[in-house]
Amino acid sequence: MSAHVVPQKLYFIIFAALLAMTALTTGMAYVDLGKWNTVVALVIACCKATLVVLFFMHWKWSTHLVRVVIVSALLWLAILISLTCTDFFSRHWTPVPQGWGETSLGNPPAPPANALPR
Amino acid sequence: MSDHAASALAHQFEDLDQQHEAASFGMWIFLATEVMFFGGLFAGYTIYRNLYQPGFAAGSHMLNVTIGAINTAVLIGSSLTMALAVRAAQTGKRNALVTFLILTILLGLAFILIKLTLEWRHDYVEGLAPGLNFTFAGAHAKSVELFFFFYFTMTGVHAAHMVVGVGILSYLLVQAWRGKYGPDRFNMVEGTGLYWHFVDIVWIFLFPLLYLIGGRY
Amino acid sequence: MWQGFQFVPDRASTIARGVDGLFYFLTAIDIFFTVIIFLAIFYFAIRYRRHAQRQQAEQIEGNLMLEIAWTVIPLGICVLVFLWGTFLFMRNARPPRASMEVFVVGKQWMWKVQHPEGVEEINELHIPVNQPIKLTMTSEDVIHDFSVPAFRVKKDVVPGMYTMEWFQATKTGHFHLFCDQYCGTNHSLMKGEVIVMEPAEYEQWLSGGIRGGTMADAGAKLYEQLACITCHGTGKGPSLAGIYGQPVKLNDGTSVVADEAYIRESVLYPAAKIVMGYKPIMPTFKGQVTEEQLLQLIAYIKSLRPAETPAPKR
Amino acid sequence: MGWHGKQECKCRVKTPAERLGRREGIEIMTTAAADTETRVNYLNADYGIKSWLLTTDHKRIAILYLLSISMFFLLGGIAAVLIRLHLIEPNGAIFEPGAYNKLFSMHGIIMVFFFLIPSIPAVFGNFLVPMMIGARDLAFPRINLLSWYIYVIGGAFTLYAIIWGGVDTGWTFYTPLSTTYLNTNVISAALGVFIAGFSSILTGLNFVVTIHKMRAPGMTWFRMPLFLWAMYATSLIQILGTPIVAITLVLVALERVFHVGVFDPAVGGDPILFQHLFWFYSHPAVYIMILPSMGVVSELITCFSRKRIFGYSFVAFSSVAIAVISFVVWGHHMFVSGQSVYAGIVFSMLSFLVAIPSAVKVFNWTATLYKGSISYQAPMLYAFGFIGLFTMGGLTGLFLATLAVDTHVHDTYFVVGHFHYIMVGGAMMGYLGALHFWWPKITGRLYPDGWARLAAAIIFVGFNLTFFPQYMLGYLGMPRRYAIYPPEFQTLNVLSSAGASILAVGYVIPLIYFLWSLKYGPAAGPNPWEAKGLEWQTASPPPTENFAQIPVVTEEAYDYK
Repeated sequence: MSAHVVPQKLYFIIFAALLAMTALTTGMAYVDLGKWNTVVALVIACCKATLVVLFFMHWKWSTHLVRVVIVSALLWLAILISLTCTDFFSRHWTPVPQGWGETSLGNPPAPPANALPR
Repeated sequence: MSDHAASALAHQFEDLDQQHEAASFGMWIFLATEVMFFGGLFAGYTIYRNLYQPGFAAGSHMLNVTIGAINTAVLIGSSLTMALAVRAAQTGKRNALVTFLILTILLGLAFILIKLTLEWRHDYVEGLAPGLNFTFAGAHAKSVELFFFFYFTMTGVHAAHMVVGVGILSYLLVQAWRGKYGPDRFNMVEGTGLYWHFVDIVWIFLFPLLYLIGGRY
Repeated sequence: MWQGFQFVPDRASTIARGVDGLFYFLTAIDIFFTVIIFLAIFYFAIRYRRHAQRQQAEQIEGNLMLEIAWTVIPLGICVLVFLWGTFLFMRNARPPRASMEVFVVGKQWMWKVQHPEGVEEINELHIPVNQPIKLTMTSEDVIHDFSVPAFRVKKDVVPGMYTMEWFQATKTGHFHLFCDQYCGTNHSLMKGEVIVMEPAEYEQWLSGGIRGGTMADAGAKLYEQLACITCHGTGKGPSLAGIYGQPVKLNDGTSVVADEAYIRESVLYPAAKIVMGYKPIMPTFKGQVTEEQLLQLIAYIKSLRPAETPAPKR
Repeated sequence: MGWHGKQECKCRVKTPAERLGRREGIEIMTTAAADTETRVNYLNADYGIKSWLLTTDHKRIAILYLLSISMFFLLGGIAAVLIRLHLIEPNGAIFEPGAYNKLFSMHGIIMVFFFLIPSIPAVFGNFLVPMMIGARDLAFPRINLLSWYIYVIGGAFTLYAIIWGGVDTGWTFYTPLSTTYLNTNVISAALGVFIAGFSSILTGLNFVVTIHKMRAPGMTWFRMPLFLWAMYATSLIQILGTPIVAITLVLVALERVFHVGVFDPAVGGDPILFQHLFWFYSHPAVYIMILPSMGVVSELITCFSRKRIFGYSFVAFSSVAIAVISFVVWGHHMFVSGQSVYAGIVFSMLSFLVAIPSAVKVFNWTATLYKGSISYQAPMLYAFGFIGLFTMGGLTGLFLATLAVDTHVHDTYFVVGHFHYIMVGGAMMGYLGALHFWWPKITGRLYPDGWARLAAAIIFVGFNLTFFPQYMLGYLGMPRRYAIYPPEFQTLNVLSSAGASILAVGYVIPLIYFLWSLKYGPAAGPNPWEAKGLEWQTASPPPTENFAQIPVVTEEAYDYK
C-alpha cells in the first residue's frame, strides 16, 4: 500500500505550532486593532487549518484528485457565501423612495431621475 | 500477498492499492459534504454578523475566552494523538495504536465535558439559551439572542460530530485491541483520522468566530 | 365553464405593454426552436428509418463549426433577452417621484390597505387611473405576495421588512388581486380586487370613506396616546421632526438613513440603534402597536417638517 | 400491436423471440434464450427475504430501490390525480382548502425527494454504473445498502407525517409559515427529507469513487458511455448540494422546537435567508432529476440510430457544465421575494448561462439522427418524447430567467407547467425510456413492444394536454397552490384534468405489461437491442459478479460500425 508514513517529530512540531498560534490569536484579541481584529483572527485560523490539512491530513502526500476535492469543497462554500451576500449587501442600494406628501393627483409621472442607483 | 492481506481485500477491488485509494478518496468526498453542511451555518453566521455587528460583539463578550482557548488546545492535542494513531496503524504497532486511540478518546471526551459543564450549563443558568431560558435584556438583546442561537447550534452540531467520532474511535479501539489493523489494513483508522482532523478544523474556525470577534480589549 | 374565458390577460398598466412585448418575443423564440427541433427529428426519423436489417449508418464524429454555431447563437439570444428583461425590470423597480403612496399589510388571510388620507379597506384597493401608485407593504405573519396580473406586477410581502411595488393603471375597471405566495390554509381565499376609477370618481369615493382623518392624523393621535411626546419633543429623546429620509448618526459612530424600516425597528426594538448623544432608555412598543399602527406612526413622522416643533400639530 | 396473445406464447415457446427478432430487425440467439432459465444469475443466486434485505449486490439494491420508489410514485401519483380532480370546479370539487394544501404538499414532497431524486440514480445508476465501467460492484457495497435503509427510514418519517396529521408546507418549507404558523407535522416531514438526503449523498459519493477508481482496463474517461458522465455530474450535485438543504431543514426544525431561530423576524432573522439556503440545493436538485435522463437519452439515441453520438465531448462536458452552473443560478426563484434587485440581475444573467449546455445537448442529439439507421422501438419513442418535451420545458425556462417576465408569471401555473415539463416530461420520460431499454437486462425478459409504443404515444399526448394549458393559465395569472380559483380559469383547468386522466392511463399500461412480462415475457438474451456498452456483453440477467472476467476495453463508446 502506498500511504506515506510521516516522521513522528514532524507531528509534534505541527502540534507546537498550532498551540502557539492558538495562544497568539487569543492574545491578539486583547489588542485594539479596530476592524482588523476579525481579519487577524480569521487569518490565523486559516493558517492553523492549513497546517492541519497539510500535515495531519496528509495533503502534502496526497494525489491530485484528493486536492481537487478539497479545493472544490472550498470553492462551493465560497459560491454559497458570496452569492448570498450579493443579496444581503446590495439590498440597501435601492434608494429610499421619496415622494410622501408630494402626491400630485393627475400630474404626469416625473421621470425617475432620482431613482438611479447610488 | 499474504493471507492476511488477501482477507483485507474486498471482492470488488483488484488490489489493496486500489482499495486504499478508493477508501481515502471516498472519505475526502464525505468531508466535502461536511464542509457544505457546516457551510450553511457559516453562511448564515457571516450575513448576520455583518448585519448586527454590535450585538454579535456583545454576545461574544459574554463567552469565556480562557475556557475556549483551553478547549482548543485539548482538541488540537487530540488531533495530534489521532495522527500518531494512524501512524501506529501504518507501521503495524498495535500497542502504540491502542494507546493513542485511548488518548484521543479521552481528549475528545474532555472537550465535550468542558463544553457541557463549564460553558453550556453556565450559559443556560445565566439566561443565555434562546428558546429555553433567555432573559438577557440589555442593549441589542435580539441580536444577542441571534448570536446565542448560532453559538448553540454551531457548537451543538460540532459536539454531535465529536460524539459520533468518539463512538467510531471506540469501535476502532476494540478492533485494534484484537489486532485487526496493520500495514495492509488501516483504511478505517486513516478515514476516522481524516474525520477527526476535520472536526478539529471546524473548531479552529468556530473559536475565533464565536469567542474572539469584536476584540476583548 | 366558458364564462369569461380569454387567451390574453387584461392589460391595464403602463408596465403591461412592455412585459407582454418581451413575453411574445420569447414565445416566438420558443416556437421557432421547438419547430426546428421537431421538424428535424421527424425528418431524420423518416428519411433515415431502417429499411433492412443490416443497413449501415454513416458514422459522423461531430463538427466543430456546428458546435460553435449552436453555442454562440443561443448565447447571443440569451444576452439579448437578459438585457431586455433587465432594462424593463429596472424601470419597473423604481417608482416615479410623484407616486401616490398606499400602505398594504398582509395578514392570514386578508389584505389590509390604508390610503394616505386615512381610508382603510380590506381585500380591495381603490386607485385613480393614470396615476403612479406606490405600495409599501409588510406582513403581520407569514410571507404573502401582492400580485395583480392585469398590471403584470407582483412582490412578496415579508414579515419584518418593507417591500415595495408600483404601477400606473391605464384602464378603469375591476382587476384581480391575488396572494401568490403560499401562506397557509386559506391561501386561495386571500384574494381581492383592484378597482381603478376616474380621478374624480376616486376623490368622491375617498371623501365617502374617510373615517378618522388621514393616516398622519391617526399617527399623531397614536403618538400622543403612546406618550411618545414625553421624550421626543422634550429633549429627553431625539427630535423626530424632519428626520425622514435623512441620515442619523448613531452612538457607535455609524449612521443610517431614517427610512421606514429604521423607524419601525426603533419603535419595536429601541435598543437596536441608539442615536448619538442619547441613552438607551426607550421602552419597546412591541406588542402594543400593530403593523397598521406602525405605518400610521411612520406616516406621521414623515409628515413632520424640519421647521415644525416636534410636538404634534393639534 | 399486441403481438403476443397468451395462448400463442404457450403453444409456441420459442417463436415470440424469433418473431420479435424479425419484426424489429433484431437477431436473437435462441440458444442464449434457452440458456437463461437454468443459468445462475443475480436474481436466482440466493433465495429468501434475508438474501435481499442483507444483500450488498448493487443489482439487487437497484431492485430494492425500484420497488420502493415505485411505491412512492404510486402515492404521489394518486395525490396528483386527486389534485386534478379537485380542480375541475372553480370552488373545488372535493376537498376543503386545508386538505387540498396537504395533498399538494404530499405530492410535491414525495415526488421530488422520494421519487425523482432517487429515480434514475438509485435504480439505473446502481444497476449500471459498475457494469458500464466493467467493475464487479460499486466501491462501497455496504454503504450502498446503508443508503437504501436510510432512504427507507426517511420515507417512513415522511409517510408518518403524511398519515398522522398531514403536512401542508408545500415541498418548499418556506419560513416563517413552516416554523411558526402551521400546526401540522412539519418536523417529522422535514426530518424525513433530511434523512433521505443522506441516502442521496452516499449514493453520489459511491458513484464518484467508483467512476474514478474502478474503471476496467482501457476504459478511459472519453470511452465512457455518456450515461456515466451524466451520473458523475449528478453525483457532484448530490455531494455538494444536499448537505445545505440538510442543515437548513435542521434549522427549521430547531426553530419550530425552540420558537426562536435564525429565520425568525422577531430577533432580526431574515426569512429570505431560508430561501437562499433552500434553493442553493433545490435548484441544482432539478438537475439531479434531469441530468440522468439526459444520459439515458444519449444511450437510446445512439443505440436506435446505430451511430456514434454527434460531438461526444460536447455532450459529455455539457453535463459537467450544467452541474457546475446549476449552483450559481438559485436566485431566480427569488426575483420577487424581496431580494435585492441587483442580486436579481446577477442571478438572471447566470441563469441564462445554464440554458446553453442544455441547448448544446438537444442539438447534438438531433444531429446524431442525421444519416443514422433509425428504428422505432419503444425506448426510442421515449427518447424522442424526452427531446420534444425537454425542449419545450427548457425554452419556457427562459421566461423565468428573464426578470421582467418572471415578475408576471412567478408563482403562477406557468411555473408549474414549466417544471412539470422538465420533471415529468423530461425526467420521467427518461426514466421510462431507461426502464424499457434495460428491462430485458434487469429481468432477462422482453415486454410487448407494441403495447410499449402505444403507452409512449398516450403518455406524450396526455402529458401535453395536461401541462400545456397550465402555461396559458399562468400567463393569465392563475396563482399556484390555489384550492379555489376564479371561474374564468375553469376551461383550461378542465382541459388539464382531462389530459391528466389520459396521462394516468399511459402510466398504468407499462405497469401491466412489465408485470406480465415477468412471468410470460420471452427470454431476452444478452443483447436484444444489439447495443454497445459493457453491460450488454454479459448475460441477462447478469451474474452476481457481473463479468466472468473483467473486460478489457479497446474501442470508443457507441462504436456502431
